[in-house]
Amino acid sequence: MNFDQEADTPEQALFRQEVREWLDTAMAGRGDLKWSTQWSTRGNEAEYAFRRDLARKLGEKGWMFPTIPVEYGGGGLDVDHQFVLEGEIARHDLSLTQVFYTLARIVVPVVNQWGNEEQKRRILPPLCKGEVICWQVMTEPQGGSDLATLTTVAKRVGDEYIINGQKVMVGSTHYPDYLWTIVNTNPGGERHENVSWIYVDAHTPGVTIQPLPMIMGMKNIVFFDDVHVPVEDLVGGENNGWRVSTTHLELEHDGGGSVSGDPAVDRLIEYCKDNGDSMGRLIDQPDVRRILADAIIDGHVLKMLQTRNLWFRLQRDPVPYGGVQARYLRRMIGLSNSQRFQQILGYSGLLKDLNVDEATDFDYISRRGPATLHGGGTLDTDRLQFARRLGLGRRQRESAPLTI
Amino acid sequence: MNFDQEADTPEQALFRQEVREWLDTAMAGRGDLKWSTQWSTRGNEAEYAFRRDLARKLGEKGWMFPTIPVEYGGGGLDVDHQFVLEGEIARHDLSLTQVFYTLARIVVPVVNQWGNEEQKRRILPPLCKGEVICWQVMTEPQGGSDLATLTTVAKRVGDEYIINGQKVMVGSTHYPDYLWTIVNTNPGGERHENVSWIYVDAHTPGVTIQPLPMIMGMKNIVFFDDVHVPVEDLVGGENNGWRVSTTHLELEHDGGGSVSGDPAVDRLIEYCKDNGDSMGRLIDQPDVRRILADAIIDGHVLKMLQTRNLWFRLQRDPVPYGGVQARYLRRMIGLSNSQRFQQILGYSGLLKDLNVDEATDFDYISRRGPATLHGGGTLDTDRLQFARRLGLGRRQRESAPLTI
Amino acid sequence: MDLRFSEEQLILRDVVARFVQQRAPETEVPRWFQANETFQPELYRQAANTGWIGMCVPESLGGGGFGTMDAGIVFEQLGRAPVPGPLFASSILAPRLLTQLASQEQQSRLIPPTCNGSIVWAVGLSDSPRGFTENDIELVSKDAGKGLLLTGRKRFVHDAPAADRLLCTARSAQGTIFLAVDLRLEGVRIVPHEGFLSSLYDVEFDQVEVGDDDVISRSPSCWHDAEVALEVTLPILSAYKVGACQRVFEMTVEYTSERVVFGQPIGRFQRVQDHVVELTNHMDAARWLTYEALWKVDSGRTYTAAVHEAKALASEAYYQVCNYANMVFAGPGTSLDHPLVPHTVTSRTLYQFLGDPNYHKEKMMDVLFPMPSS
Amino acid sequence: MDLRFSEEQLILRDVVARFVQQRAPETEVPRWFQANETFQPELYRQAANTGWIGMCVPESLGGGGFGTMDAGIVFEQLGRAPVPGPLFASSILAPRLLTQLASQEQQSRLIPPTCNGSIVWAVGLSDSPRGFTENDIELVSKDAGKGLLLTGRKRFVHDAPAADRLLCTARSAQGTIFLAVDLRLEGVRIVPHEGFLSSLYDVEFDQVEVGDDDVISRSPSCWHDAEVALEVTLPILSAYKVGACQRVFEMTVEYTSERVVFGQPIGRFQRVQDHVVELTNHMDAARWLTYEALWKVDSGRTYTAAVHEAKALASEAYYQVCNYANMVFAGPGTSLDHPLVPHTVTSRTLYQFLGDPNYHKEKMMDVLFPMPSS
Repeated sequence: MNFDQEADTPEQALFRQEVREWLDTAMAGRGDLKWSTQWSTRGNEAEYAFRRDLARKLGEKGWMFPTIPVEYGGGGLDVDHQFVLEGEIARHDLSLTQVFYTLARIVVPVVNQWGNEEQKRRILPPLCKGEVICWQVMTEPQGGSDLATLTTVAKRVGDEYIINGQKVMVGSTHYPDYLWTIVNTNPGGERHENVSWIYVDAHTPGVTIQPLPMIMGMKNIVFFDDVHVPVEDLVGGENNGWRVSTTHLELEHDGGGSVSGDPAVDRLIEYCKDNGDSMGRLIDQPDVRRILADAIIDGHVLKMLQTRNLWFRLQRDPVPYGGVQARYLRRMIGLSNSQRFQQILGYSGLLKDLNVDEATDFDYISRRGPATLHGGGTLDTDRLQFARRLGLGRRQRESAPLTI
Repeated sequence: MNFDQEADTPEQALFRQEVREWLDTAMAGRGDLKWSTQWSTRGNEAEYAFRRDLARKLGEKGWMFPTIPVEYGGGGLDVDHQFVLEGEIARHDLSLTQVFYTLARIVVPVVNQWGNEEQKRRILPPLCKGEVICWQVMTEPQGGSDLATLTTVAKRVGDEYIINGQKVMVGSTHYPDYLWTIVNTNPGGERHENVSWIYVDAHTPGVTIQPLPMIMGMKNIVFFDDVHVPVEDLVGGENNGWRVSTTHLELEHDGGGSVSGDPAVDRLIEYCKDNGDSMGRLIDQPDVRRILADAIIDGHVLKMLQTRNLWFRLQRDPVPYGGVQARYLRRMIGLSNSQRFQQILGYSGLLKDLNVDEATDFDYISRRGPATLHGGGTLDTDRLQFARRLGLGRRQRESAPLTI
Repeated sequence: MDLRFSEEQLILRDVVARFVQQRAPETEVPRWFQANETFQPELYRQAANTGWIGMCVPESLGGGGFGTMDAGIVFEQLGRAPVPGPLFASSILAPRLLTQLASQEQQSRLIPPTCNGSIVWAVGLSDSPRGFTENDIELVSKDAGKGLLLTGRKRFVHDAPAADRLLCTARSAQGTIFLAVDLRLEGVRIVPHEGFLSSLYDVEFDQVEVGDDDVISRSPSCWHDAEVALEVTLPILSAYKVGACQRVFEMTVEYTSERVVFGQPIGRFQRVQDHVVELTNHMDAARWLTYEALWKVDSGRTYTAAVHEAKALASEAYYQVCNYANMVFAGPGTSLDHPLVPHTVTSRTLYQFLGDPNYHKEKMMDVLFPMPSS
Repeated sequence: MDLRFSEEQLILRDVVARFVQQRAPETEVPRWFQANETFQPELYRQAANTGWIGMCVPESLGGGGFGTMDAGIVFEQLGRAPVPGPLFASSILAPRLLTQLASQEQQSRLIPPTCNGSIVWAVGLSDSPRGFTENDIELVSKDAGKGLLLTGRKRFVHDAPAADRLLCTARSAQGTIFLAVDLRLEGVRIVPHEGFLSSLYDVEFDQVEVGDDDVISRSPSCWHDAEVALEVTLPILSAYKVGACQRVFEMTVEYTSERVVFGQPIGRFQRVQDHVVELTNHMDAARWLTYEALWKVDSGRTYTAAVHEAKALASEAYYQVCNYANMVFAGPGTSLDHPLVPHTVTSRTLYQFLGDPNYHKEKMMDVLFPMPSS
């Protein structure tokens, strides 16, 4: 075994040097991004502008989606390059596939796998190059964890689908160029055999977006009222959407893996070194050390399991339950950490204001606890999926779909 | 509200004085019993002899089952007396209904409720007077949590039932006089409509008892090979056993309530006051205090909820989910405490030997953690029952059967 | 033993319950929290008219002369909404501290108008974000002519903009003192905190002059005396949290029957059941230890360990009850117009108020097993 | 990066796995534990013959010259049974301490016979039941003529009756010393502990005379040196626990498919699934942090924080994995002839061995964030 992420082949070493230098230049002066995870719904416009610009620059070099063929907007590189890129951007506490908040990280591999040649050439390049924002638009009010009960209907009329329905709790503060959505294309059909994925221009008449404030930040409701979409934008075949979903959900359920850690814990450590009270520096107080130790260990575990997921995925040998395990742990650790951070910081752990105790982003940790218990399924469906992948009570364990 | 257990009516006060004096005499010199909970399977014969004797004396006065009519061997007293008796014996860290290990605590109320007059007059007195040991004999190897899948069959032939089958994980080191068992009286019948309770003389030919060592101590396997039992010993009606079970299970699932606490935590506190290491007395060490606080609070909560259960039961207004809540918490706290005790005591928390660190009984706390996760159902069935009593996802919440 | 409320207490409970339903309906409360309008003057006035402000104050000082258990009953119902604002500070906390620390003259001057609602209080004791300690007080008081000059800040003061006066600590050359400062004085600035919290403020003092008559105590033991005085208020605050847990429990149980997924009410799923089971256990633990602590105070029992225990448990319960409810409600429960959100936010904010669970557990242990040095 | 074992390591793993299946089958191991026959001399002899005793010892001293990761692979497989007895003490612990503390002469005299299996070791360092501390050593050594006189006891020594020699600490006038005492000397008494534990003993010394050549170290820093020397052994012990977790995981998953209740394999019930989910998470956390720690040792990285972290996590994981397995197996899993029982007992016993999880977390924090005073 070798846990050294930088144990490079000569070719990788050269590439790493190139990437590192490029990133050092691109990220110069933006050390503050280090502490700014999960900012997507927080509306920091200056930061957003920087990130979009960074994404465009990365996309131009083919580094946003290194293994996607050049003709689809990717880098045409191999997994060795991808691994280097993942590691190098993680050094800046960013994640390659979520440089800015767009669902391209999921949509690109799915379209690459299930789209036809025309769709790949048309849809993928702007996504790969970071030029457009795409929202994932799945959840319906009655649906929740039960994705298959779709009531948003796309009716085929001539060369178009006409979409009517409503999706909730989607997107962020930054409005989309495209909507990647799943619809019912055969209301009378069998469950799981009546759904399809469709890539909708968000500016099509009939699309209305209404803000929906939630504790983790701004989400939205998307209404479809007689939205006409060309049939060419249906991806993966009519009524074949449930099979397409396996690729989609594997990626949404953290099956992609990553080598980035949780900068929030690092931030907490820095804070505890720099701040104190009448009992001394926080970092020297026994109860702080005890609670912090658990946060550090959990963070280390999560990072290791996510790294494992990434590495084995790139070997095309994914850990069957790896993605959903990481996702479940990420949420449970998020919930634990929201309390741990408060136990260590007290009231300051609830604060947002940059000028108060320099505790920026800590309130987000606190919000994130309850706020990440849903989204793409609940804790309960995570564990359901986990059990299927372990094969509990079944003849056969469900395998992980290849996503690369 | 009044939480004072000794806020007596004048009549209660007189009775309390009588009971207290009687118990002080009966318990004289046996302060050691205070630390000796859950001893039933441990084979301390001197202690067992004392307890049996105490039970006979209590039974003679009608104090083992105070509210059972005198003609059935009880005290013919009312719930006010029972409450006094519960409280007084709890002062010695014993529990009225389990002075010695017999399932009379469950069997007596069930027979009192479901038995006919003849059965009550015959079966109850020796149980109420502590003269006989009765084991509860329910679990079958294939059954586990699924009690209704009984394969022990009682076939009626003339005036007798002939029983064949096997029960596991029952009893203790002290062999029984009677077996209180549930059998299948109609193998072809509908599930839940084919079972019956029967009170079997343990010395009947065909009954074989084989020891089954388990981590919490000695349990047994009971084999029934053509055991002939008179039809008069079937209690509650043929094939009516599932309804009888509601009363039985309510009591087995801690629905009875009690006012006794967990002497093990008191014992731990004493130990921490009296012992130490190079860091000082255990009780003065911050990590010990932190862990101990949680054990104390959990113990207090459990005691309060059990007291609540007892008090409302005696008011004939039982808390629907109260019994199973106490039982579930008792088990989960037992599991937590097994680790807490070890965290505080280290290796000493695993020891049995009286002469080593005077840590008698601590190994039992440690065994009890995993060992009490089953027996009369698992944690999982506890929570199932809890949910039914809360009415989750149902039109109607299941009510608690009256047990007094 | 009697584990039921008395007839009078049941009537009191029902009156408050109706008040809460009418004046703080679940359709409205989330909006108050979103708009940061957590002080509702009209609701406060009505509560004062009904006699709930200063209800535990002796009748001779304009109060209701109610028992601690009665106050617990009232606050349990208020917690259901949760009714936000300075009711606890004005009704319970300030009168209690004043009757323990202030002079007779000050009590006569300040307490009756508190009870009739014409003085609304905020309270600022410890300035530590994380502890409840005397050593971290940030407000500094200097002698100046006939009065005092205040500089610095009181931190994490609940509902400060709603208050007329701030009952607070300051550091002086002689040690900790207690003051009752008029918040409309020049140099006082109220700065809101933003975050995942409800109605928290810093109160900044820039060379604020106050008169000697606003000094509530200069006693060398005043911090300690205040700590002791606070003890009886803790289970009332715990009762508020118990009521909150109860309401979250009810809405969650209801949802498990209404909400259908995969063709079944979600209450049929074992995982959903388990969330509710743990929620219920936290609620009942907090409930019964709180009731017992209230009873201990009223019945003259030794209560110090019990009130700290109840406070620790109720704070933890409210926090975890909201977590489990969030697991059941998932997405919808995090939409800002959902009635769970005010509870989730309040459970976090009150987790710290007057000391967090770890602080109160330590206090409990210090009472039960004093350290050799203390 | 490469998260797979090498070809050679896979072969080593399979050889040990076969050995464990044949020599410590699950049908036998529970009986060993019941009968307290946790030392299996024949199994030990075979392990020695195969070269696993002292496998990390340099070849010049009769060892195998294997890496730490290799030792982890061997012990991971041994943990599956779990193979009990003094393999870890003799194979890893004693040689490691001797190579760090003992003189060249002592090393040449003691280590080669250890590697070929003719000296079996027990190790007794701290005598505290709950800590891993130098200050609680109970064995007292006094100078006597040409040697030492030992009085007192070494506490909680694993597998003492199986051993020929005890590598242990004692208190002397000059401070802590390390000894290698022949356990067959007159005055030595081995006293078994009874309880929920496996193979624990006190070794009592009544005026036992030992020669100077049995003194391994009198260095004033010997305790500290030993602590440092122990670091590389911790992830090997952790690997043993990881293997144990893996086997418990496998038997539990298998049982969820075989066992039918209410007409279904229990693995279809959400509650049963959740027990296995948590079990798996504990196992994988322990596994990957252990592998990383082993790699850090072998690859010359800074490893101190990592080995303490892995030890804390693996001990906790083994404990909790057994708890979750008990929830799934319920009654049958507590019958003394069930293969889960040796694991449950071992998880408790090893929880303490060389320091419990809280101790190792503190050590980790002390390395990462040294206290100002230290």
